[in-house]
Amino acid sequence: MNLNYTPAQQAFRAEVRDWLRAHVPAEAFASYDTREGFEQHRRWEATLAEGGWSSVTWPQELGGRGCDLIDWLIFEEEYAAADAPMRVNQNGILLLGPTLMEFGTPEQKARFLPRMARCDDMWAQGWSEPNAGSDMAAISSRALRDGDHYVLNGQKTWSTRAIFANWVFCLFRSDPHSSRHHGLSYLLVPLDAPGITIRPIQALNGKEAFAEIFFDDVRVPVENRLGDEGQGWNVAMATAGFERGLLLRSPARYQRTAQKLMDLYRKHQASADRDPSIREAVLRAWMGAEAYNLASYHTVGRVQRGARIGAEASTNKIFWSELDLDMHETAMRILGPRAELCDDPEVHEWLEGFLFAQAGSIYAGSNEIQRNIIAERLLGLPKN
Amino acid sequence: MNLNYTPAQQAFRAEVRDWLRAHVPAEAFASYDTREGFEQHRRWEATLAEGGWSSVTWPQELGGRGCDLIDWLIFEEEYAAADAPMRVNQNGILLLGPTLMEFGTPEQKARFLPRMARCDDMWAQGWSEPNAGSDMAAISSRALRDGDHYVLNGQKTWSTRAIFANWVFCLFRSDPHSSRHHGLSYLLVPLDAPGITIRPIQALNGKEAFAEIFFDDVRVPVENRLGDEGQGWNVAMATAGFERGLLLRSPARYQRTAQKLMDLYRKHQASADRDPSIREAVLRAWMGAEAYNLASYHTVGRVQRGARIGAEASTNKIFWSELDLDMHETAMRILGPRAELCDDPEVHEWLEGFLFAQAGSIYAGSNEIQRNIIAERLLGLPKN
Amino acid sequence: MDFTFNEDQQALRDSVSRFLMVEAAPEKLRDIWQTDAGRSSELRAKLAEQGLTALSVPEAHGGLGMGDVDWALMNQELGYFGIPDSLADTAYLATGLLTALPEAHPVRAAWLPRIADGSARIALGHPVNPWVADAHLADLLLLAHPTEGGTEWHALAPALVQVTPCASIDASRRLATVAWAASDATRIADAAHGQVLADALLNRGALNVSSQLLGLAQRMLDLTVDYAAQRKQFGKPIGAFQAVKHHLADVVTKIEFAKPVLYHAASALARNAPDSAVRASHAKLVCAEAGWFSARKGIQVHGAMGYTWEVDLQMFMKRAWVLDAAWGDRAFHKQRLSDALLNNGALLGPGATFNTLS
Amino acid sequence: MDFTFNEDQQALRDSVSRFLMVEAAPEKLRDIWQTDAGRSSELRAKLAEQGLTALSVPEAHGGLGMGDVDWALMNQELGYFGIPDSLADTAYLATGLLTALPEAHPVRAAWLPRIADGSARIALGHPVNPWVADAHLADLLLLAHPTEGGTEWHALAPALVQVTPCASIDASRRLATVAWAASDATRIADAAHGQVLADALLNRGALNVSSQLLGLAQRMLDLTVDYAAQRKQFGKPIGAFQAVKHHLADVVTKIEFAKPVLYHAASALARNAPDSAVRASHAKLVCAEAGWFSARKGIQVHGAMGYTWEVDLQMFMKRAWVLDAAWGDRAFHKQRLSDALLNNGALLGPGATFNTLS
Repeated sequence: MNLNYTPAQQAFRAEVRDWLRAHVPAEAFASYDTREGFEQHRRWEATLAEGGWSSVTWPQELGGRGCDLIDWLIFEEEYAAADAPMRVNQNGILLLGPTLMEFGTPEQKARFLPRMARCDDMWAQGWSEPNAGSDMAAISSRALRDGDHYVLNGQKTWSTRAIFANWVFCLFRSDPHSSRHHGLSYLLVPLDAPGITIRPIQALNGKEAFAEIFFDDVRVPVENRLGDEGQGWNVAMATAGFERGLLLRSPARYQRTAQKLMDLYRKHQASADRDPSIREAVLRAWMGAEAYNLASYHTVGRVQRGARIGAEASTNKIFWSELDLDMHETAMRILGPRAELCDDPEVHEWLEGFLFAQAGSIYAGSNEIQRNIIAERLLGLPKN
Repeated sequence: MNLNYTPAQQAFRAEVRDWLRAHVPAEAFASYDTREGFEQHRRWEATLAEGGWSSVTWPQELGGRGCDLIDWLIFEEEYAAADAPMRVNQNGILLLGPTLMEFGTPEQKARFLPRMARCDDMWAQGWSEPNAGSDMAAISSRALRDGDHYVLNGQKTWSTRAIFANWVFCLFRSDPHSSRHHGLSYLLVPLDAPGITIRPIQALNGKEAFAEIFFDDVRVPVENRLGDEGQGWNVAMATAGFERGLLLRSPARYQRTAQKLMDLYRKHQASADRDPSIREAVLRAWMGAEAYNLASYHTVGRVQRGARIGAEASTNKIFWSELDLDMHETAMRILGPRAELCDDPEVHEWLEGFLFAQAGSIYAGSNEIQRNIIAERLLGLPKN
Repeated sequence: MDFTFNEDQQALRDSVSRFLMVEAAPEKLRDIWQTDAGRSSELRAKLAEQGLTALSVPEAHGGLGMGDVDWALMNQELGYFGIPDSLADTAYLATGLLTALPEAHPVRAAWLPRIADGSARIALGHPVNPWVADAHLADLLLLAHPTEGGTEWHALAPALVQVTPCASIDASRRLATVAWAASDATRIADAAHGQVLADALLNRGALNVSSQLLGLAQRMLDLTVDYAAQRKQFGKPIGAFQAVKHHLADVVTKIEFAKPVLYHAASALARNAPDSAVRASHAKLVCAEAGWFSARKGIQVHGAMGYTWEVDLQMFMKRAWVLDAAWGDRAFHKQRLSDALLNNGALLGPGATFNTLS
Repeated sequence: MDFTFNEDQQALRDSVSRFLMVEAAPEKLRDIWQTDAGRSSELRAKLAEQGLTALSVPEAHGGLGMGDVDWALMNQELGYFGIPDSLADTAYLATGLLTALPEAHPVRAAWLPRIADGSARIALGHPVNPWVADAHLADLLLLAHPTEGGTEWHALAPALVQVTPCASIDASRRLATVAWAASDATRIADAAHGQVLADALLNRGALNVSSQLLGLAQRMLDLTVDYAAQRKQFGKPIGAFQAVKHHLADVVTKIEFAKPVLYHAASALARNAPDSAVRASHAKLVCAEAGWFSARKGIQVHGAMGYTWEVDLQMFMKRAWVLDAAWGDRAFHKQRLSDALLNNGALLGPGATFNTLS
């Protein structure tokens, strides 16, 4: 155990900080769930890519910096401290990217990864279906092999920002006689392919944050399949646990929220202290964010020593989603009767965050599913 | 809605208060889980019976006062406010008594009820078995008919204070070919019958609060059966819900605890306020106890207008058991490092109450079972 | 001592419920809320026809003369069906304020009949709220004017005020800040009497939203139970999973133990009992918690569907979130409760609930 | 930057665990705890043989020279196996205090070797605790003497003190109040230096029980998982019911997110970092919560069995309950945390954890 950053790590931090100071836009962007805001965010991603910051853990030859995970944590800390914009291509960079690196052919890597790093392509995820949510193995969208193509039919849903993306990675049932997690294939599909219809879904905040994607005899070439035919589930799962457990939600983001919450509390302390649970909640916010950060450093250290992350990823998911909800609820309480006023400048960000936090315990595997996983895989309790 | 007590109710309250003031012992008794303490409590029950207070809702001819449920609430309020001793024959008076009144033959009523009201008999309950806890329908102790007797074999457990009682009411499987809640019979068994062995169970506090009862060819006459043969489940359930929902835990008891908790908080406020969650918890204690009291008055009113209590009894069980636990945990927090000192006079009662509160979410149907009942019976959610 | 509702009260509630089930279906509300005004004069007219605007107007002025306890039931229905603020603000809160003016007061005499017949909308500006609800369509505004000696009340015609809207996350809300000038001509209650009115209005406002919050909690529960019974995953309805059952059972318990607290507080207010304020705060806290909790469990059980605009849950969820802090946020009510309990031992202990020991 | 343990540390922990599994089985502990003294010199000798008493004694005095971070691991094992206070109090806390005396100090030189070889039990009287643990068998008592200028420390032989036992709900505890007189002859640290010692001891004491609480939380979880896997109701193991699964999954999460907080606090203490106190308080709060929560879920899943003396759960549960308030109760640590966070912005925000921004 050595809790000092090396000189190289300190230098890296300084480099990140300097670059961000010079480049982070002074004005907040519009919501990335609007066309205008999405474009702003996409341009910011391109700026990041030009600076070489879009995917710091990727190998240099693919547009990254080959950073280790400690550097990744440092980058995220500086990024959050600088209040830099939210990232809009994380589905590509965090989920598809590493999967491509592990399972992709050389041609696939060359074709997709550099464009992804530069944000030339924006990726949507296509796993959920109307009847395959928590029970993802119930996927029924089909990919029938027709020579050197697959013909896709079916429907995907909850595809984040799909109306703005140009590619989607999906699981399809390629063996029509299969069931559950067998016989699925992992396919990369251009969203402008004939036969695709995208229908936006309005989220709580009224914005079109998600979409349904309908596939009607969509043809994609076999070379768009990632991994072997029928092995899609394993391909999807191989990285899902690790990503979900570690990279999906960097701790710095929660530390930043906790810090802002403490600021908000101090600003309104006299009125907030009329409710003793607020002070308690503010302390818990700090404790939770610190704990999540420490757990991440601990996990990163173990991974760098060769450990694999298993079902612990599920404790992570529960922890950050509940922390996020608790912090935003606390902010609402501090803001009191003003909390509903969406155009109030002090309120706006908290209110949007509060709405977004509602979904945290649902997406990326509901917290009920995560608790099942912990009980069955970590504790060995019987499935039924 | 009329929230004034009638002159008669006010007079009744004054009568209760005066009698208690004259009779409640000045010195606290020993624990009723000790031989000495049990005797003290039994004598107190006899004193209550002499005063006509042992079972105020029972008909006068059976030793009660024929009080309605509002009077019962008033009696309980005065009883709790006077810090009168805990009741040790409630299994008889609250559970078996009303069941006897509903299902007993005239002979059974005459034989058992007056003795119960006078505390000549102390009753234990014998429903749980080692493999029939939450799943009570898994009862396997058998009562085989042999002419005008039943021959009992098997084992009951978690029988509260059975080592001090002289009778037990039990469910036995009288039809050996039956399963689940069919084929059970409700039997009244003297604990000095040949073939009975009672083995005490030490509780958390080291006291022998429970016992196992072993039946080895115990013979009881058929006239000790309550209700029809094979109908024991219905007999047991008919009153269980109502009792559990209303009479088992009178709200006054929790109001008294909340009041004492507020006193404790005020006494130690300077140190307690270092932890903001304590003040919050003290407010919640008062709110919870008041809510439970109001809910009881509301339910009593509905019952007096002819309503039957159904699965709402389960919300009651959850509410008082969690309230009790929360209040005692809060007291522990206020007492801080002294909370572990069992002989400290300020600590003793809170610590014993804290231990007892641990069991509240388990006995009388675990809170998990209660939540299932609410979801399935009140909300109509599917069983499986 | 009878802490129940009589059959008439229950029958009235049932009939209002049946009426709103048809007339205030979510798809109708969505249409209304999307208009600029956010209100439908047609729906208001139907509500008036049902007598809802006349409920607590004194009989002498054409009303039904009902009181706080009846409103505790009725408002649960308004909450359940998501009826916007203007109705209860006018027919319950403003009516309460006007009725407390001297009988001969011209404003009282002029407006109570118009409330009863449904032809007036009245907006209220109370210091506990940083905004005024439904000021934009108000025919009359009753506005508090805090002074050193207490809170005066003034009645203003719309022409005398300047209304600046502020957007709420809840699409049913039409909030605004109101600029206006107090004058002798507009004053309807001086500081001394006005403070009494302000205090009563605050408690009534708190109960008003408390009962709506309970109705909202119940609505979200019902929507969620329906969803859980229909939505299948892993080969069975998700409502068959114990985790879902227990989420929803906990919502039931929260609602069931908030109800009697609300009824008792309403009765205390109606009787002008000395503990009205603390009882109102208790009711507001538990009803707000029931609403908030039902929202949380509702969206969790709805899964991603609950996060959409399309599913009705969001309409009621947002209303539950915002009413949580209306007419005194949790901090306000906790402080009142805390002060009362620490200073008034008569509120504590067995027998204290109905004040027999005080 | 490497926030992990090395293989040696893990191997040592594993070997201690294997040793205690045999030597500190619950039935043995029950026998020991039921004796008057509550301690077994035989078990102590075995622990010393394993090197546990020598862990943090400097190598110059026959010890292994380990520190707070190692103890954060080791103490989890002591907690897991319910080893009474005397061992860690002597080998960790008293050792830390004595080691901080000037090297030439005769008490330091006399007692460190005896701690290392297992022949001494040392009891500690710190102002944060209203009692002294294991005073009755102590060969030496190190007692704080608060003065206006700070906290002096005194070393007393058993003959110089009067020990009055006080019973704890936890049968492993032997607590007492200790009457004694401070004199020049007994003083080992004056007020100025002594205050530094007292502050460090408080943080170390808090970490000492924090890590034991984590071990206890894990033990109760393990016992409960075993029970849930074996106990059948409704035709299947109760551990197959989702409600039970989710209870226990939540325990896992609490434990897993308390561990790194503990390790970080131990490292801060070892480095004498300026934020040692706030980190220790953070650790104490989350470890106490993990212990308390594991106890609650443990007894709930054990059902009535968990309420019995016979089932081992109670041994660990009571220890978790009482250590919750030892070496600073939650109020104490929350206050420290709160003061620090409100006054020291450097503790807040991304990058602050390892103090790079300060």
